[in-house]
Amino acid sequence: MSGVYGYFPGCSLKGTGVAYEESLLALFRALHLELAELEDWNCCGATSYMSIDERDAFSLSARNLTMTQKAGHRDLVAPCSACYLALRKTQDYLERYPKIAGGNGALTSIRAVRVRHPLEVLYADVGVERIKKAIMRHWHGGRVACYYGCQMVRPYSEVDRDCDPVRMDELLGAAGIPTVDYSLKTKCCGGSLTGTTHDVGVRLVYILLKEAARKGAEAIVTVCPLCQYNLDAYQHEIRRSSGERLDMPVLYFTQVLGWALGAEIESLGLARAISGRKRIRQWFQPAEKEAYV
Amino acid sequence: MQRELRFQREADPEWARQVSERPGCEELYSCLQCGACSGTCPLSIYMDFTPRRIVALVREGFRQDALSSRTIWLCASCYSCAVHCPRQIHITDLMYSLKREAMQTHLYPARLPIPVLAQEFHKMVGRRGRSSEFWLVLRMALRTNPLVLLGMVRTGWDLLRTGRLSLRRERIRDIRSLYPATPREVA
Amino acid sequence: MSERETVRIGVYVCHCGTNIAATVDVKSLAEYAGLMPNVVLSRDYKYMCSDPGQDLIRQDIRDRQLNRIVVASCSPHLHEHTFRTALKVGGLNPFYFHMVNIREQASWVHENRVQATRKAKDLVRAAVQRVAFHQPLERGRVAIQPDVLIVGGGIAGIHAALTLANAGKHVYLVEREATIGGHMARFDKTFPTLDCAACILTPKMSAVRAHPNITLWTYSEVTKVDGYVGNYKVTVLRQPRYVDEDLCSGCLECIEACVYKQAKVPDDFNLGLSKRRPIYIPFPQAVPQVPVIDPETCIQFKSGKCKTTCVAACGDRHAINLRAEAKEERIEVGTVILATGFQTFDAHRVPYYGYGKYPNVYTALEVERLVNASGPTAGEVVLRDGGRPAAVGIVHCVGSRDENTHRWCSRVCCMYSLKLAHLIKEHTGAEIFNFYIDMRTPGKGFEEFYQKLLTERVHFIRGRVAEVTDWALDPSEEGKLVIRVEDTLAGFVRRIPVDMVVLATGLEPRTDAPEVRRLFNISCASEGFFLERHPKLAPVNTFTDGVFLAGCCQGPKDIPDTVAQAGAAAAEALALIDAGYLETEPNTAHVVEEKCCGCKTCISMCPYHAVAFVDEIHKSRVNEVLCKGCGTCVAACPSGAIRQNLFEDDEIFAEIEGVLSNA
Amino acid sequence: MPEPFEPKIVAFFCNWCTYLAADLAGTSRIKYCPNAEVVRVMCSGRVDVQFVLKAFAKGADGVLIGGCHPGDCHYQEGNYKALRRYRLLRRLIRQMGIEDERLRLEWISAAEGDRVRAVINDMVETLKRLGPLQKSEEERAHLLEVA
Repeated sequence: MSGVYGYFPGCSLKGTGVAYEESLLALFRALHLELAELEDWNCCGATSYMSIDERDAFSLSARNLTMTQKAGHRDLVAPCSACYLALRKTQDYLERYPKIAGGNGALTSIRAVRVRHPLEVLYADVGVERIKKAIMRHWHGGRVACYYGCQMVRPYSEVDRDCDPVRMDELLGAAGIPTVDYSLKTKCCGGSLTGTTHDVGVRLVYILLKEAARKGAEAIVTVCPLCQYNLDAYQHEIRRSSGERLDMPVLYFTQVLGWALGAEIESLGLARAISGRKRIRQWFQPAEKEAYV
Repeated sequence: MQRELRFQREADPEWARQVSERPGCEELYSCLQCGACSGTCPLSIYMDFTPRRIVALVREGFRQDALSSRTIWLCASCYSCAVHCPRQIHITDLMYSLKREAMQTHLYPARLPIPVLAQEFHKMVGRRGRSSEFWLVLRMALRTNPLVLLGMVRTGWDLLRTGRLSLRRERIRDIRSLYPATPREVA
Repeated sequence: MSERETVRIGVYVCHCGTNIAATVDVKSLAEYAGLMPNVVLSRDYKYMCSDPGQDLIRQDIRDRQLNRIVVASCSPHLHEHTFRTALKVGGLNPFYFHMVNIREQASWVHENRVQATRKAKDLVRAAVQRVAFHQPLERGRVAIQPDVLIVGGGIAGIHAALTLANAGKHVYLVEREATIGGHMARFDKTFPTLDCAACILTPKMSAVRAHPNITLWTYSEVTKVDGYVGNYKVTVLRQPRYVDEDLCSGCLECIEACVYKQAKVPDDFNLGLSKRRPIYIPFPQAVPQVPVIDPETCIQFKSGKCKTTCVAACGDRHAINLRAEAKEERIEVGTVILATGFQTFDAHRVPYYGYGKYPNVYTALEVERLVNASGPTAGEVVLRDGGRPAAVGIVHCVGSRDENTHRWCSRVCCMYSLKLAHLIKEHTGAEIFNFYIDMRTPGKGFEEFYQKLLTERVHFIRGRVAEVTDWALDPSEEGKLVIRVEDTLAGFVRRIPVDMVVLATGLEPRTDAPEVRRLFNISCASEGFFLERHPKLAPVNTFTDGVFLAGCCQGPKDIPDTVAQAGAAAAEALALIDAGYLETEPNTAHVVEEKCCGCKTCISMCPYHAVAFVDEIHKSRVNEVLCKGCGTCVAACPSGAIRQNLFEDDEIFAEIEGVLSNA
Repeated sequence: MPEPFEPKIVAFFCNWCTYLAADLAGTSRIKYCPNAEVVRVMCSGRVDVQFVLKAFAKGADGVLIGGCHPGDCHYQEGNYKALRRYRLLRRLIRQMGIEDERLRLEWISAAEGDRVRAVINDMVETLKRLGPLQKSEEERAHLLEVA
């Protein structure tokens, strides 16, 4: 293992998901893993692009994969589930369906690059045992619901099992963070529907939040910037329409693990949360109250 | 009252055959109509046809019905149907392929913001290589219903104050290398 | 000698209706064959295997003095025997024959008529060239030892054993578990008649035990099989049950006397729904009525510090022997019936149905035990917390008809689901929902039973259940299991809260089927069930002579079909035994002594020790009784001194040249 | 216009596994290239070195040997003998200037009808790429001599 991972942030991690990037970098630093951002990367195409043009959509990811190979990286870490899937699917489909490339040599599958999600990097390359040993802070927050979303586990069950994934629960468990049995852990958050067919999107978000609360979770931990955004940003609207005050913090797994592994609190982007800010402040106390183990 | 009858001449089995040759749709004809896709779909309850019925429509060649449905646009690509399908039909891919065709043939439902977002996204990424969330949402709202922007004020403010709303318009340096497969003029 | 007479070949091209004729131009094939050297006559005919087809061959042999026959039709595995018999009846040595497979290996696998016809011509040409070299051969005979081995003591093995034993044959019935009875012993009622499984099964079990012609070995497994049809040498390993079957009187006092006052060990027979002691009897009607001690949990075996109250309770019968050891039995049998059964699909493999996660999700087999009067709850259908279900969902096709698990339909689940629906409703009055993809009720009385259930107001919802979960979207769903499904007939998605979910798990081959298959030298089909010789015409035979199949080891089936198949397997065995001998293929090897240089290469080639070195003449010799006709020694002989009947070098060379001499 | 090259394959299939698999492909109506012609032998262990050389000498572009999977041989270990002979044969034909891809040994069980299709189609593709086995009369005679 070279120790250096190619890193594909994707558009969201430079915008609404900036806290994900901050905490991811902090977490990897704490684990002495190096992430090298891909030079001049382009958008993965997400789901929208595929709705317009198939070959172009695959070209987008093919460009990123080619550049990864040229940069000499064996692994490309994509924290956003949509980016992860777009890259992974491009590899798979260009190999399985040569007709997509239509004989164009520029669109060949880049099999040498391994597309990875950081959750899987932590689980496979670092491992639960090493995480356990590297714990620096005792968790004094409440129970959380691990929410895996859709595209990270489906259709490729390579990061984790497709309908009952457990790896985030295991990693958080290793860090001493209690998790609840969350039946909706792989149900869709609605993706971009909150922006297009708003009512439908918010309804999906509401169901996810409500069930997490019903199971006794005091926060939701996510692996994808879009999931985090959807669950975080519309809680005020839910309060207005249903009268239910959820105020549920929606965190990234990199934030809670980064905290447990002793990353600087300021580097985790915790202040960028919209909902549950008070609870976040209580849970992630500044240094003087830290109990090192 | 609306007539609910289909003449066989309205069906286009040749189109169905073509669809079945698209990537991911190969198993189209082996569908059992068991409804596992619709049952597991988080959005089927908002669709005009459940995913199972879309498969039935496509397989029997009812092109117009399938392509003008709201269903294909509501699909959020969560792939739940694809992993549940006992015949391993990649229904998500089928939906994508129908979206593309609906787009090309202008059969998509008017005033539905989802196809508009897709178009704007495609345009933006095509020109700049990256998407910028703020500008994307703005353009979509302006093209569909500018009034929705009012409802977004609160969320926008939340994002702005937490430093999550970037007004920068991102672009990549080497825009020419974006589409080696389909050479084109770059705007 | 055949070299001196003129070779006169007749070629017959079969249409097989349109099976061949649609893809291969049979007319032009027959014409083409007619022009080949030595071919006296060439015909095409609609169905060569029919009586008129065979008559044609017989007449032509007589009228046209044919002395070699080539038939181009289906696979030799199907009709080689038929045509050889026709030759024999026609007065010709049956091995002056070669068959060309232009159906399975040409017309059915190719689409282009020109190419398929060309291939068929090549194959016929090869056969014509080959058959000229054929020699007259005589079949050997092997005597059939009249004893029969039956592996598996479920309803199939029991029925076959009784049939054979009643016909006066001696049967060794080997069962792995401590009792015979198999899956059927776990069932409560049987569909569609609702007669009680125990009432019809246990008398047969007792009859097995009592029958003088049956040697019953439970807790035993076949570990080795040598020999061949008529003369199999079988080793059976009998695990110690630590209670002597001959000395035990079946009083069961030892069980009561066990130092474990509370049963603590999950009871396999009840699928863990109840507990048993380390010394136990699987169920009250078990055969033999002899307890068994499980050394994994017995204190005496674990620590040696038990008061062994069981031994004391047994008293001067001295049936309990804690030092008993496994014993090997060696038997010789002429025929074997495999009735090793099935296992149910492991519901953990479909996690979205919550089995193992939600306590009130059950498999159908578990519910069989719950509704059974002698089951863990004495027939009360209660949930794991003791409550009674008010609504029950039965999910069909779990592990069936699904590319992600098993592709096949398990055939029995629709009917047993109907039966369970009826029984649960009868026992609890609960609201029952059946979720099915297609209802399959094609047996005698099955459809009528379905109709009965419909009028009993059981719900039938057509849709494959997407998930069973505990998340509540509505207050009415709190604390319930929610089944989410598209009601494909109503056309919308439904959420149905229930208290109990029954998973109708399918039938699959046993995990160790591949080992059993190797042991008995038979094949498995792609699903893993044992492969029958022909799906229609030889459904209980295998490709190994003398080994027959009965029951679900060959594929999922219900009890009536299993019993019918067991009877058929017994009849096949009886037919062999009563004939007293089986004619063998003459394709054995023999050494041409003049050519043998005595290098002994062949000796090590033969796994059957059929080739021996004769020191006096310093040459090898093949024992044709032991030779099974693989031809490996023939290919290995460096001086070409070994020949194989029917697969002579000359014959195969002629065939190779034949397929390649395309003009 | 010259006809496109259609390779000719002689396939030696064992009676108990691969021949049955080919029958199964038939009953399952699996379609595959018509270039392979089957010579049935009781066991892949019967396939003599001479058979293979003879086939090449007489104009085969490829030779396929099909046997039971290791451990599954109807005659216990004939397929292992076939494997040993096959390795030798590959070396031998290479020395004689025949690409060793033209000879192939495959384990195909009675259940694997679809594998018959896959193997034959794949081999046809390989042989099309290699082109016809071009041997002078002299070379062919030499092959026969060795055989």
